Amino acid sequence: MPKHDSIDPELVRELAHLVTETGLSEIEVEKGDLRIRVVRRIEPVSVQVAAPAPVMAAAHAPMQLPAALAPAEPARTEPGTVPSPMVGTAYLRPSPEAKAFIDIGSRVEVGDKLLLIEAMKTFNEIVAPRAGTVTAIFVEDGQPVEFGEALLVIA
Amino acid sequence: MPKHDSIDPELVRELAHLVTETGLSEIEVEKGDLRIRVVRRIEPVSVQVAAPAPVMAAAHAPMQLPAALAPAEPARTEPGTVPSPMVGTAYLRPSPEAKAFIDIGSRVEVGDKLLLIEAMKTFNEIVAPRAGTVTAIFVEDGQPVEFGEALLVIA
Amino acid sequence: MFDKILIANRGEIALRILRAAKELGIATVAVHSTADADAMHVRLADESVCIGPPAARDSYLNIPSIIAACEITGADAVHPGYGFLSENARFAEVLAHHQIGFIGPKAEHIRIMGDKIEAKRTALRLGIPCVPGSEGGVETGDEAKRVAAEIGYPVLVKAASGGGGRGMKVARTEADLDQAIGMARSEAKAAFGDDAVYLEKYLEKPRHIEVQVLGDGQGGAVHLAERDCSLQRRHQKVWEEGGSPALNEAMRAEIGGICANAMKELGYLGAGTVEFLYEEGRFYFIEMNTRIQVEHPVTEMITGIDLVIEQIRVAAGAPLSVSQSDIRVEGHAIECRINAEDPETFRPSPGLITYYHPPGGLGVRVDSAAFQGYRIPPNYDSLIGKLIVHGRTRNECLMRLRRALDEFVIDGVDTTLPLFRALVRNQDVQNGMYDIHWLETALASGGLKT
Amino acid sequence: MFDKILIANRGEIALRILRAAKELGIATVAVHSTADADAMHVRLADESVCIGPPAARDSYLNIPSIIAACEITGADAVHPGYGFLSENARFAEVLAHHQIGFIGPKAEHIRIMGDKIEAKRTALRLGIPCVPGSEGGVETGDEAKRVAAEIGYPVLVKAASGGGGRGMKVARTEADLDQAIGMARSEAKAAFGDDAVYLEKYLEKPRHIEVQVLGDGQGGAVHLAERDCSLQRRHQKVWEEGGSPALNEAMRAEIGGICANAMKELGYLGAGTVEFLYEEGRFYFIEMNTRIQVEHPVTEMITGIDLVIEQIRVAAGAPLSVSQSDIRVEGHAIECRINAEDPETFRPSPGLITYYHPPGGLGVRVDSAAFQGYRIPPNYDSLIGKLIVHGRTRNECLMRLRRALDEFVIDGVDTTLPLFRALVRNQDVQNGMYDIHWLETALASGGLKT
Repeated sequence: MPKHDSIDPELVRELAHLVTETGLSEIEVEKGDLRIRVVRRIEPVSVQVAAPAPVMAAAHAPMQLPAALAPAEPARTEPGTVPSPMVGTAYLRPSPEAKAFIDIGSRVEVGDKLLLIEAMKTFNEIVAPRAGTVTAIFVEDGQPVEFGEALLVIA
Repeated sequence: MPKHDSIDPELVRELAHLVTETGLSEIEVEKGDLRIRVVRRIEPVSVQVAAPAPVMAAAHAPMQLPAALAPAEPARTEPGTVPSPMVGTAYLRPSPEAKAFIDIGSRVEVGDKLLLIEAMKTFNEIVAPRAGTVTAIFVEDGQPVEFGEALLVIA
Repeated sequence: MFDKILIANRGEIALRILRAAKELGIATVAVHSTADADAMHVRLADESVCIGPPAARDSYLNIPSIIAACEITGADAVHPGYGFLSENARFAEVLAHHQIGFIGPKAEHIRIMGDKIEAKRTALRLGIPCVPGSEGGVETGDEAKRVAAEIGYPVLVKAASGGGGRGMKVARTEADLDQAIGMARSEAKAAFGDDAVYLEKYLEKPRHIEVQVLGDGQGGAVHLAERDCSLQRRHQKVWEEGGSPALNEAMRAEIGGICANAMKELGYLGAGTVEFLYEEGRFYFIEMNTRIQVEHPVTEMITGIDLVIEQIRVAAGAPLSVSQSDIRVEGHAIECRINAEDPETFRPSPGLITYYHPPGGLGVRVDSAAFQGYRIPPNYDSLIGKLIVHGRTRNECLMRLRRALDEFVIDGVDTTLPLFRALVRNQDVQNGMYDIHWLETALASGGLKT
Repeated sequence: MFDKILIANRGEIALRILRAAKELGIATVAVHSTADADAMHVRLADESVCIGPPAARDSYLNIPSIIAACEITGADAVHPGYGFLSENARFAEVLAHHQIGFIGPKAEHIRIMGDKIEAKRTALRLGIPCVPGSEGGVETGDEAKRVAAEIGYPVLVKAASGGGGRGMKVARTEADLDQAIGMARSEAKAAFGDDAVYLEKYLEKPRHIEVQVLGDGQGGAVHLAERDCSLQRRHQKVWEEGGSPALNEAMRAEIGGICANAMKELGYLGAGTVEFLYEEGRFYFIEMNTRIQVEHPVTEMITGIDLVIEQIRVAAGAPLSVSQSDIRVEGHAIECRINAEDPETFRPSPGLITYYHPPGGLGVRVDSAAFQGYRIPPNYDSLIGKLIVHGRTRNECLMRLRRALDEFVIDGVDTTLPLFRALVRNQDVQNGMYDIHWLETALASGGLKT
């Protein structure tokens, strides 16, 4: 009887390397009830994800242009993600000595302060758009953030 | 019982190279319960319309470049086609008043004269490479021909 | 010199600025809206920052966001390109307040040239020729005749409170003048409740000729000859060339000298363009643009001078790297603005570029942020590239432009390439015989069927 | 002027010639092998004719086929490009016999310069400096010392019947001379059965510098300054620039003047290149190429003169369009030969180009027949494009080249782009401190890891 562990990861790995080695975009094999499909998206072009919020690009090496022409990576989009409404520097606490507004596991209500974003010497309060529990915080204290960058998740 | 290792990676690799070598975008093979599909996404180039035979290009309109960048079409390849072995001007008869060497329906033996091709004031005899019946003549008397251009068909 | 420049723009000019910065060894920061995340200059920049959603007011026009992007990246100067914040004096001031360099003119000069009345007053003071007129209103018929005789017929009678063409009449001879004034007065009275009128010289078939200037804000200023931008559609330049087919060496030197001297006197800093209408040997000031212009490559091709590099240098406090005598006009250059538009209806055609192949070879330059696989967003203007061609003579330039246009392939969207292929083959264009109305007329008459 | 030019070549030079013909308004015929049916110049030509199978001897070198293609298309002139039939005197004669113009030199000059001994004899007669030597063999040790003192140490002792480096010894001082002659004689005797030796000046670290000339065959001839092509690998030029970092204005004018005068005296017709080794302020003639060269764009960029257009004009009987005083060297240009090869092993990499995006902007020229979707055939050389960059100074040119190389994208095949990205960042290259051995040494030492 077919068991899932009868799928040999080595075969999948081999196919995966093959798809890259040969410059293909897709390989599919089927044998009996076993079916393996490996896909590599190559064309910079064909994948037009709706306006991803690119994380700040770390200094592109000048020679990596071909790679640079690949599409920017899609932003984190877990449900409950709170994106940054502005560019600036994120702060997790009201002052260096104070404790953080929130921690992972914090229960927040709509309007609760989550963090501050400083831009042009002004500290802007970012408040909870929904009630729930903070399950992830993506930024560190003092970290620069872009518009649309995922700050945290309220689940 | 089907075993996954009955999928031969070498066969997949061969197909993968085939898809690239042939300029195709997809090959799918199926044999019994084995099915292999390899896909190469080529993009703009992917529209490989079978273009017209590169018979001498009649003055390209300068603005039709996008179309001009489509791949040149394969030459006529009916079985029995006799291609021109040289560039020159084809003549169907030995002299302007004489009758043609062959007509459609003519029965020819190997070595029979089919037509003349003039190049550099020299008339080169083109003879039948095989025996059979002339079923098509693609050139007219006095017509310029390219290397490889289909002259006629001996079926 | 600056260490890191933030490019507060998008499209081909953002790439243009990036190239100049790279050639100076200066690090670059690309700021962009979410619609431009995949843009070429974003990919080529050392760093990039997403500053807002597609709407320009929330991204490319959002001063706080751009300042914040400077702060988080440590950029020490901003190049605003053209459009957007490039002629916003307040932006220049905010940057100064944050100790960030603005690669553009002094705020006061942006402000002066942004105000039509102040600009004309300044131009007159600096000796730049303006459209002659009655200065104030004309009261009597005799006064009108005297003024009209001074400025020369035809004259335009304009309502002092006017606008939108109402209360405007042309008098071609002195015999027409009384009637024209009467009609203008009644129309003005009816429309604006004020029958005051004034006179101005009327230009029937002017060319648009503009002089490129460059100043170091320290009293150094040069001109880099002129560009002829008469081929326009709805006040949008379509085809620009330099030198103008209408000018000779002496005229070029004269108007150029006037502009360079004016900029010296003004203490102008950076690149600028003094725009004129030109008719029958005379120049009439329209306005001055205090920024780099779309058509600046025309000037670069005939002078060999990289205007964006010069902008950066003088903004950093360096004196001009060239003096007037160093600047030699060599040959002729033409620029075609290639828009993603239907070449006949001019309907914008955003979307995916499925094939892109620019022309190459001697004397051919392409400034474009387009590439195969680029999706032109629908949120901004439709300029996707500029083809600039240089030749030793205008004729060589035209022949080269023709062959370059025939090599250019952009598939997937409509472009204005076919319009340029028709223009380069047009007799009037070949003869340089056109004015600012020529293109609209030719298009309306169907004479440029692509 | 010609009405229709047949382009008897392929690849980037075929496209280059096509561009020149189009700019002159001359119709074009592309001839091609079956392997090149999809080539860009074939698609852009007014007419095309397939002349044979991939093997060059059956197509691009097949004179009867090319003449037949002229006959059936009515072409009245042939441009041979470089390589293939470009320096084949018989081809020029066959064309003349068929009343078809040959866009190249007179057959006699091709023949003279194709024969090494005849070429050197002619060069000497025309006053072009050659490698000094003993003319004939040296018999005695005293004679050798006298000759060596005349030409200066180090000297090379060469077997009269020699070849392949055997029977060749270097004497660095007079003290070494006897021993060097002795060893050379024994080696020569053993290898060729002839112990006759002669002396020649030995160049240890020469540069390869060549002078571009242009003649109208009517006594008019000019030089267009020099190119430095010292960066070579296996005698293949890799990077060419003009002017040479080793020459100054006076040296340029002097060697250029010598070449131009020689061409005047010879009555040379068309474009040509006089190649020299250069060491310590002196030039030594190597050979003359009687055709357009791969690296001709370097000269076009610094002079603004279209060499292929000039070739066509003078072949059609026109006098030169420029005199020596019209030719001004402006700025600096560098060409990189981009080959479809592994940038470290130089193994050819034919195949499908899956993405192609050339750089653009001011001062950047790309001469390439490549495009996305082009399949590089395995039958010919691996040159797929040339990137030529111009700047007002060598430094501006280097910075521009660096940014242009970083923008260039060719995917699907290996290319030598990474090698150039390493070269433009190399200190010796930046300083212009290199000779003809530099690149091989740098590659061998791993100092150019891409």
